[in-house]
Amino acid sequence: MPYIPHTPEDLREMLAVIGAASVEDLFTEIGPDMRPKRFDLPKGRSEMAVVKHMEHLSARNRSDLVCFIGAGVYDHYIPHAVDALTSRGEFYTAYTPYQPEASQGTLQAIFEYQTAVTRLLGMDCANASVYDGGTALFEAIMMAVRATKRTRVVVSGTVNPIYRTMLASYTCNLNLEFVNVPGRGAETDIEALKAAVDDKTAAVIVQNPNFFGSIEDCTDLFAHAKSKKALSIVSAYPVMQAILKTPGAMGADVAVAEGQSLGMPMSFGGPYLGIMTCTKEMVRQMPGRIVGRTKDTKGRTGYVLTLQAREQHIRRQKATSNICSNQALCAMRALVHMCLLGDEGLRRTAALCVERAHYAAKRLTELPGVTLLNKGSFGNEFAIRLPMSALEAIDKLSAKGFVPGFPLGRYYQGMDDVLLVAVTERRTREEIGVMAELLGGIL
Amino acid sequence: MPYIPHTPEDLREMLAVIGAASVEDLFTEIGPDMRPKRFDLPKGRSEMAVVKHMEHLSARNRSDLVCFIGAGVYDHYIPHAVDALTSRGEFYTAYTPYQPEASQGTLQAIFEYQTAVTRLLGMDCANASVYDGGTALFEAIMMAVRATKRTRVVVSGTVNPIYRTMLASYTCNLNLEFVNVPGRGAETDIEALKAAVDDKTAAVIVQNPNFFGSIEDCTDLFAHAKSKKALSIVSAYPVMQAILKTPGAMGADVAVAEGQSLGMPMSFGGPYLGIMTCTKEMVRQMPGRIVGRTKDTKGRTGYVLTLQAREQHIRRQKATSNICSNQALCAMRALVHMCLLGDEGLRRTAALCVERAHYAAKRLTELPGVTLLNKGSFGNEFAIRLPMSALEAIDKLSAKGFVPGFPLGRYYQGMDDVLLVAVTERRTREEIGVMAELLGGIL
Amino acid sequence: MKTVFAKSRPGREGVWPEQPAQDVSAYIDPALLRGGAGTTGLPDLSELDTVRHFTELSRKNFGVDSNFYPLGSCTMKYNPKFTEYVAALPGFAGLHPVLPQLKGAGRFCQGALEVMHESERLLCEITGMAGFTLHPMAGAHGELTGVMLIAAYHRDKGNKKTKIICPDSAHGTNPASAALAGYEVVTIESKDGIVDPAVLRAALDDEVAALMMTCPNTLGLFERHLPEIVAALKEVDALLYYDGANLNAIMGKMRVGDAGFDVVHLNLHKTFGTPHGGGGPGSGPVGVSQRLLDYLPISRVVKLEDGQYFLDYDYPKSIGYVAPFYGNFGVVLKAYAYMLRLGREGLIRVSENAVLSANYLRKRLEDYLEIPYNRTCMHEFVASAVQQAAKGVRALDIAKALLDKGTHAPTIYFPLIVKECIMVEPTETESKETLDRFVDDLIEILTRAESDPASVQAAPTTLPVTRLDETLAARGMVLTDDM
Amino acid sequence: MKTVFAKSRPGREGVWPEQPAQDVSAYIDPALLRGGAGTTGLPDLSELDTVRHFTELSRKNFGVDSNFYPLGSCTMKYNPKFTEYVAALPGFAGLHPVLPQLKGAGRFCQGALEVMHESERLLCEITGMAGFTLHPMAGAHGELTGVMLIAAYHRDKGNKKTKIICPDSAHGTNPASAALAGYEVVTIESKDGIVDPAVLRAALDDEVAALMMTCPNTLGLFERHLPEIVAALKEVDALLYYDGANLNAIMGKMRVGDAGFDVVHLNLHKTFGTPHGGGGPGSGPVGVSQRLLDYLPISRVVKLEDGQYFLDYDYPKSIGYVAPFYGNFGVVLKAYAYMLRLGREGLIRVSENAVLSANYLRKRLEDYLEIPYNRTCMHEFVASAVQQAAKGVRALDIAKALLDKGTHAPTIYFPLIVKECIMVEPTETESKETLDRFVDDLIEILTRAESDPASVQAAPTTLPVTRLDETLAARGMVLTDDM
Repeated sequence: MPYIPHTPEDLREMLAVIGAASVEDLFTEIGPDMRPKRFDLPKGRSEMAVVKHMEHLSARNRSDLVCFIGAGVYDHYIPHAVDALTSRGEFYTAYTPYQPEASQGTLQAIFEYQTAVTRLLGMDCANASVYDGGTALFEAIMMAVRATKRTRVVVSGTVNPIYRTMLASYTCNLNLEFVNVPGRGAETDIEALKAAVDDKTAAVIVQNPNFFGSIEDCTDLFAHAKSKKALSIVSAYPVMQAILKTPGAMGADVAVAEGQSLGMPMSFGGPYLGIMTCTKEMVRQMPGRIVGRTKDTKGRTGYVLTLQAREQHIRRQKATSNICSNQALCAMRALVHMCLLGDEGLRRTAALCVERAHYAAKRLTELPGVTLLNKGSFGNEFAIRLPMSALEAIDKLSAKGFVPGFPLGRYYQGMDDVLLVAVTERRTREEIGVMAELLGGIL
Repeated sequence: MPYIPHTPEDLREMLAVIGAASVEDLFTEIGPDMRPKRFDLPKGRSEMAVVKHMEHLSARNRSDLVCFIGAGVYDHYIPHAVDALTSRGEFYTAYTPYQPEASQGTLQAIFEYQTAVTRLLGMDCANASVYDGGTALFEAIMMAVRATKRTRVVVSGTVNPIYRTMLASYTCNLNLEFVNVPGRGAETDIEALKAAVDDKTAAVIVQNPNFFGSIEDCTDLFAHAKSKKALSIVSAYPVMQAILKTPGAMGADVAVAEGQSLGMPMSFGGPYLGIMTCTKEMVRQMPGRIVGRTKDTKGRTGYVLTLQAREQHIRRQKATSNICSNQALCAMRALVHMCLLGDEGLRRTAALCVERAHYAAKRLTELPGVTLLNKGSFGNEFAIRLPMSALEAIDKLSAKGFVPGFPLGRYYQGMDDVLLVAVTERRTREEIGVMAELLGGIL
Repeated sequence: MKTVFAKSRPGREGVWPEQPAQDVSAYIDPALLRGGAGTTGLPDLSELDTVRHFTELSRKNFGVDSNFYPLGSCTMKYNPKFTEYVAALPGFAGLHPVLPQLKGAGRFCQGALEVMHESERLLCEITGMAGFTLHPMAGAHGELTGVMLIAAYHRDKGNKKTKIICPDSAHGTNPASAALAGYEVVTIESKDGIVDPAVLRAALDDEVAALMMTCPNTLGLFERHLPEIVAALKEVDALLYYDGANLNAIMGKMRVGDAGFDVVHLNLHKTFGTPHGGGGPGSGPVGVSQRLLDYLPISRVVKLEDGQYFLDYDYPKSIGYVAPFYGNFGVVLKAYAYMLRLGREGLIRVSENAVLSANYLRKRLEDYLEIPYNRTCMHEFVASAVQQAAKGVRALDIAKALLDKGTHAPTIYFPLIVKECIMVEPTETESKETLDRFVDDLIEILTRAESDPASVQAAPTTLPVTRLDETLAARGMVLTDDM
Repeated sequence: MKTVFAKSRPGREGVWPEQPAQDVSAYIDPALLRGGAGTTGLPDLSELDTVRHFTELSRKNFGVDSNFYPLGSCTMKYNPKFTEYVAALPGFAGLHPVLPQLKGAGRFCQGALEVMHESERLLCEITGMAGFTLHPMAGAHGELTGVMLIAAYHRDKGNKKTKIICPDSAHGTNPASAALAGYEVVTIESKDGIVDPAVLRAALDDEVAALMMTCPNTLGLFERHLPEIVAALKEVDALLYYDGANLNAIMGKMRVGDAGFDVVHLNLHKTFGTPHGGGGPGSGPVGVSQRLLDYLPISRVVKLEDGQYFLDYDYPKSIGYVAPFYGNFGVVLKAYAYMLRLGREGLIRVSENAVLSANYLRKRLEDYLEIPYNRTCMHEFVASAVQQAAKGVRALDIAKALLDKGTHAPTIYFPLIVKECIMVEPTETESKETLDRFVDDLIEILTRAESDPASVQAAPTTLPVTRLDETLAARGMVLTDDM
């Protein structure tokens, strides 16, 4: 059998040592009444046959469409050195670094990852990752609930609606109260959020850039929250964060992000990367693994998992979270990605996306009947109202190889004619031009 | 600039140490009259832009055709672990192992490669590789010329015609006499070869399986050559060699092979692998690098380049060859490939190819007017005569996504209607069936 | 070794995209920006700097590719290389997850939807469950999802349930997941290493929502009383949860669905050969029996009569979204390819050989280490260094000494119910030669624990660092390069 | 460490294809077969065995990805990772090389033909040559091809030429290539490190076919008398050959075609960033001036007016085939991508910074090592350990001591004309920090060579082996595991 090295001779020798007559003898504890009713699986196949099958399935997906969809997942370019480095066997076939002396590679990398994301988000501390941007937001809320001992959570309607749906699922047994504050068009209603934050509020949650792509300053809102002893939570977009005022600078207590844009392929939804950062005051509320720097017996610098008293394998039901496996290799991908681009590379990527997006917005709003929803600044994503159904526009253009955006009507009432358009550095001016022409042709 | 780390500050500091005012000062020895007349190259582009361009060019090649072409280059399956292991940076970014203590990985791997290919071909010694199967054959002839001090070389017409053309190019300044002994149909004319080998002959050269796919035993021929003090050289096909009587067993003095079938992609002609093996008596005539086992100062086993007195960096114009860079990483690929398949895996691959080829021969010769040229045993390749031009048949079938074989008329007079069909384990019975049906449809 | 930030040098060019025509302040209100060069704090490195840094880091790590890794409960088996290629195929890696949500655009991802559908079908067949969701992104995430399903079931039936029972041998994630979903956790003691029906019955009442079990359990022992346990739970309408961490022991020998489990999570990165990645990503699909089908998370992939696949969101009783899309699809891909490669016979052999290897190690070591439950084990077993600890060499010391032999240490101090615990799981992919070398190494260490305990206590000495001070780390709390 | 054969265990399953229905003897005369299981002598290993074996071997190697590698004459620069991806693209890696030979089938590989055509065009522009062939598969293979072109030129003109001149500083491949093509080799002495026109004239006569030069030469010195050399050769209708090993020094500063060279080989794996692979594969394209165009090997790629590419074999004066197809196409791909990435400015900066770094090292080391030709060097320079050798520490010892510092040694004992030679080529991709560390390490070693010479002579001590006995290897001649 593939991957199983025991030869018939090995088998005999091993059974002899065990004192068993056959392998089946080792399974006698599983009584006849517990045996499987069936086990009708296909026959095994050669690596070649499986690869051919998977190539066939891969070819049945239209990843070749010129895609202007973002909505939280972005088609950024990933330098090939990311794969080359993170695919080194010593990294990706390792377990969680429970034996630190044999895992300094993983541990130092996570420490560096923690440093990189705290700098990017302007926060003090980070954990080694959670699953994705949505569960990161859930964990952030639980941090606030634990820290404030309050149960009321104020959420802006301009936070990614997928995440808001996840929050509802996760908390339905937990007696939390969610207050949803709808946006005004493409903008977060900061005044309404302020009004909603009272002294029973555990946290206020915003996203920047918000789901419509608008960029906003929440400094006042967060100051207001602080005055109510509520915590401020931001959901961020790491690539845009390279140029934007940080959650830390706005006064956020917890900043989370979907890290997919930092070197993860879109991969039909995962694996992605839940980035989680907070102020120093909040660190003991943070779930998941955290790496700290220390010394060995000879005084040399080394790294270990630390503050483990928060974790489930120590605290069990009293842990800050149940998380065990996280997205460590994705965190390493993000770190390698950030190192390869560097400060200039990531800032330039963000700026290029913004420039191309503004070109796209210009071209599209020149079309008759097309208007921009965003009133203030936006980054690489924006919302336009069409003189037709957004779904129908997508359907027609995709037949020509273009997906012009995401139909906001899926999540927002009264927005069936609104298209959310995202532009990354991978989309050329030519592609933008063709897309605008195609759209113009069907209006 | 990408890949160049010097910052403007580095530049200043370094120039200061050198005592130069500018970088241009370092090039003053290149006088104005030696400066370039022009240097009109395109502007540099981002990695993303270059990758996109190369993906575009890649897509303009029809590597998706169902291909029954062999003719010396075979579409065998390559386990993905070959790439994963040989792409480890310590292997592929190393130089020739001139500092053995820092290169035991490369050196032990070459030693193991030498062991593997000598076993496969039934020979005593191997070098670390030459460029490809054709230059291997040229080097084998030069070995025979040096060893026998004779200049007459007898070559079967059933040896790969591309290699025979290469030999003609390489030796046109060398006063060698080539005697070409045409085959009889798809078979090597062993009796005619025997008759041609006289006591002025340096070497006789055959290929097994020959270019038409026929499998032959040259034991008698080689014994005859030995009696004339001529050397016997075989050009082999490594995958088929897993099941065939070895050149060594037939009495060959030098056995060479194109190693592409052992884990190299077809890659439009290269890089491939020239496998070169010989008897112990011939080893000092062998060109190229050879690794030997030795001890370190503590008595531990280690590996070094050895017998370097044959090589150009020591012997200069008196070396056995001019070869310096070889195909080391390809040799490592071949070794890893052979290890992954193992004895059973490679034999089974060969047997599967043979079985599928015989199925193809059966299906094709059932078509009206199609006859098999091979009279005796053949392996995974065979020649059929069509009732039409082979080139035309290829042209018509390729429009439907199938290339049914190689047109032998390109190299052999009177064979414009002969198709050389190769079948590897990657071709399914279904594909063979469709190809036969398509061919039947145009006859 | 310096951090990558200490290697930074402003202005050094990395993988930079082209320069935009205008500064970003031409497009965005400067008050919303963070400023110019250097403000991200990210390092400036040449590509070679980055490559060398991470190549060097990798060489400071043990992994399955380089070292035997008998870490109990973690199933550190060989991860086939070809599945990495499969997951990187452009039709999978380059696929935007909202594509199927566009009108009629399920047609743009039929291949991916087939992978999900077929993976669910295979997992159902392996476990005997009625349905699966692939959305949970790790084992513990699967547990949480499973407990949410249990809660939904009881809520829907009008049951008032507030407690979940976990045996004392349970993984820490079990009680943590139960608590995170709002349940009170009741811990019951194992007897002779397994759950005792009488002890269970004593803890059972109408408020118990479920029992969470691992089988074989974390001692590597099969839960022999399963039929009685199933019966006892039925009496109070409590559900039985299966922690799939140890599925590697029983494939083809028992199907948890047939045996009476209601909810199951699997760890694809354990049983199905996907790499652990130094801590993730994993994938924790959850399977349910017929009566829980309606509560599965949305979306669910459905195959139509014409052979087309589509995503269905119309399940009013569903617990909703547990993941933004369809889970760690890239991990599922690898597991799917692994299942196709091994097939029926292969998966049975996986479990047979995993169990064979564990028992072989157990027998070979029984004269050297105390084995608290020294009977036929499943895919792993638990030894104890109590005798050695009495003389000053603890399980931790033995673990560190093994590192010096080039072997990753077994799990130590878990499960908590065995003192000086050493939990060994060899997996089916390790050869007898490797197992024998492990035994020889361990015997040498145990011998030295008698003759020269200080040398064992001083381990490791051959790695980039010697033993690290965890107390200093927790006290100093240096969590970034800026602290 | 055991060889992979010693790890073999019959019957262990590797990557096996499906079992054929019948034994091969059903198809092939058994007398032509070698027999059954085990007869190939190849090892039987599990996939994990193989992965561990080669992972462990890799860790016993220095490479550019892991170590500074200032090996003179070898241009061990960083090899961009993305070019590996480019070469592995299915449209390139999966392309059968005879496809363009089928009727009208140039249409099946337009992308590949464009890569070849454009690569030739770029190399022509970089060197100022009139035409290029990509067929030679390494530098020495390019030399042989170049000498064959020279022979064809003279033969065609009716010149009777029997000799080729090589300076004493030439790479060993130059005289070996000339000899392999049937020429007598005449060696001339360098003066002040470079070719002296007077010495050359003394060796020149009507029988001289060509002079083979490296410029800058192997001492890293620019051949200042090039114009006089060109003139002298012209007088006897001898051609001037350029060994491209050192092209990395002069891109954008000199074009060898403009300077009067007739034939040029380049080492794509040196100047254009493709990996050296532990000894290959390389690629050694050959460029020629107008008067040699007709002799280039066939096939040649031609662009038609409609923009289509095809392979032309119709060159009656061609020297014929030097490779079975079109050379090491996979290597050319990487070099092509590299050239597009860097562009005009990038390639100029490559040479400028390579020269800058070499001069920086030369100046920083001049107080510690003798520099025989201590003037502005190009991309490399030659130092000498004669002073140290006089006290018992040879260049070899210094080289081995550098290995202990984690730096690959420079080239030693080449060129032969400098005693105790140490030839240093840092390349443009190494940072100042790396260069400074190299200087510090070397100073420490040289200091120790005075204070504690035995410690230097005992190096290396930190690698998997200490110094290896080359005499024993040559005497014992154990060349396979069967000897």
